[in-house]
Amino acid sequence: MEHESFTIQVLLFARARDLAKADSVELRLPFPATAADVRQAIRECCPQLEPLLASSALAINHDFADDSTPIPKNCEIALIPPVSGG
Amino acid sequence: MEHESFTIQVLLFARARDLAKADSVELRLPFPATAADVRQAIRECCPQLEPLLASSALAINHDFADDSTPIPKNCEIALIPPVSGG
Amino acid sequence: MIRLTRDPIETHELTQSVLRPGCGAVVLFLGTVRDLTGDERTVFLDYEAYAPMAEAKMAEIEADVRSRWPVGEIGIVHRLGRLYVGEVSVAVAVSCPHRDQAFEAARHAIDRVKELVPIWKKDHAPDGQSEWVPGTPLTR
Amino acid sequence: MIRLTRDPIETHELTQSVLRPGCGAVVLFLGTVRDLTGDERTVFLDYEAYAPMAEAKMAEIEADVRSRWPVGEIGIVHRLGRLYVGEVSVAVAVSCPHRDQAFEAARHAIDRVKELVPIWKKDHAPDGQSEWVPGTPLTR
Repeated sequence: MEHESFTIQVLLFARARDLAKADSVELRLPFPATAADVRQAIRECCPQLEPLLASSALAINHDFADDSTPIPKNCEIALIPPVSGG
Repeated sequence: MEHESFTIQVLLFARARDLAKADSVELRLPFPATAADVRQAIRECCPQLEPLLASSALAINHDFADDSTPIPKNCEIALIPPVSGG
Repeated sequence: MIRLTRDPIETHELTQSVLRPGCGAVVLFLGTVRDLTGDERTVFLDYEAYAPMAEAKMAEIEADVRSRWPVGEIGIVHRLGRLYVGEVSVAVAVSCPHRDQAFEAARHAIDRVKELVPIWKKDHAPDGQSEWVPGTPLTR
Repeated sequence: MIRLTRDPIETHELTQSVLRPGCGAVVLFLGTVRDLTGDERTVFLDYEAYAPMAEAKMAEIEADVRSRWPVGEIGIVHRLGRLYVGEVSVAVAVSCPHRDQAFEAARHAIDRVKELVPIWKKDHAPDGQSEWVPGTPLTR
């Protein structure tokens, strides 16, 4: 039996966008998946983001996620590098 | 031998002016005199200022005075009730 | 810059006047006439000052703030005369390189203004009664 | 009131908008573009935001401040796009009955904005070099 999977877009900003040379990356994840799985998939698909991953947060539907946060099938996901507003 | 004496004006503000019904009071002091002597002279000449004296400061030439501060012959003296600016 | 004025305080000009390229933070404090003190309603306040001493004390406060924080510019303005509810009675604007400095400096300045500057206000209630606001005795 | 804008921040209108008859204290904080960071000279900064999340976080900060202090009104505005030295990048205005409340509330709001709101700035130096300002990792 094949595991169910789904596709997500991860929005990229600031230094993450510059490193990836893209506004977003598309990832394929097994279902169910957590934010930790998203991190791992980013690591595999975009090694150039590696130096930024540890200090970055993931946001799901405009809220910060923990590693254990589940990823809904239809959601907006973003990688949030250390913020420097103000 | 008569002691030397001199005359000072003490400027009055806010509640002090209302209580004394005057912008200033004239006092005759022995020379030399201190701010404590000014307080005592105010007490004697203007008993209506008594309730305000303990919480008020004296200013000599625009600076706050201690009881021991000497009173120069030509100076500007003011009674400063508790301030309420702002 | 320190100033006593009987005209409305130009808070925008004051704020603009403290901006400095080396300062990333500006804090402006405005004191305004409140409608209520406890249960007592205010219609207007009459402010009076012992003006030459008030200016001397405000200048001392400016110097004190500059000695404690890396101030780009500081402005302290107090209004005198009759002020109705909502009007600005005092304004302090400070610029510093960083925000912790600007917040601390502005707070210190307004605290000192309220403690040390010979200015008094008389509160006028809706029933026509008026009284001098008790204020704080000098502690120094 | 929270807002992201690409236009110059109207700091005077913001300040006026928080005045309330029951509030005797207003604190306005302005963050401006500094010419130097350490020894590094800045010509301009480019600010970008993850706008919908930035607005959501700013609204959360407004709600948090209102829950902690008796706020009359609060406004938080952040500018985006290219800002030259001296320009205002962020403004926070708060009114409260008393000054300790207004100072604490404004300080808390700007601290939280700098910690939680997904906005980034890229520093452009006189030699044409540019780099993203390192910023603070989220600690939440």
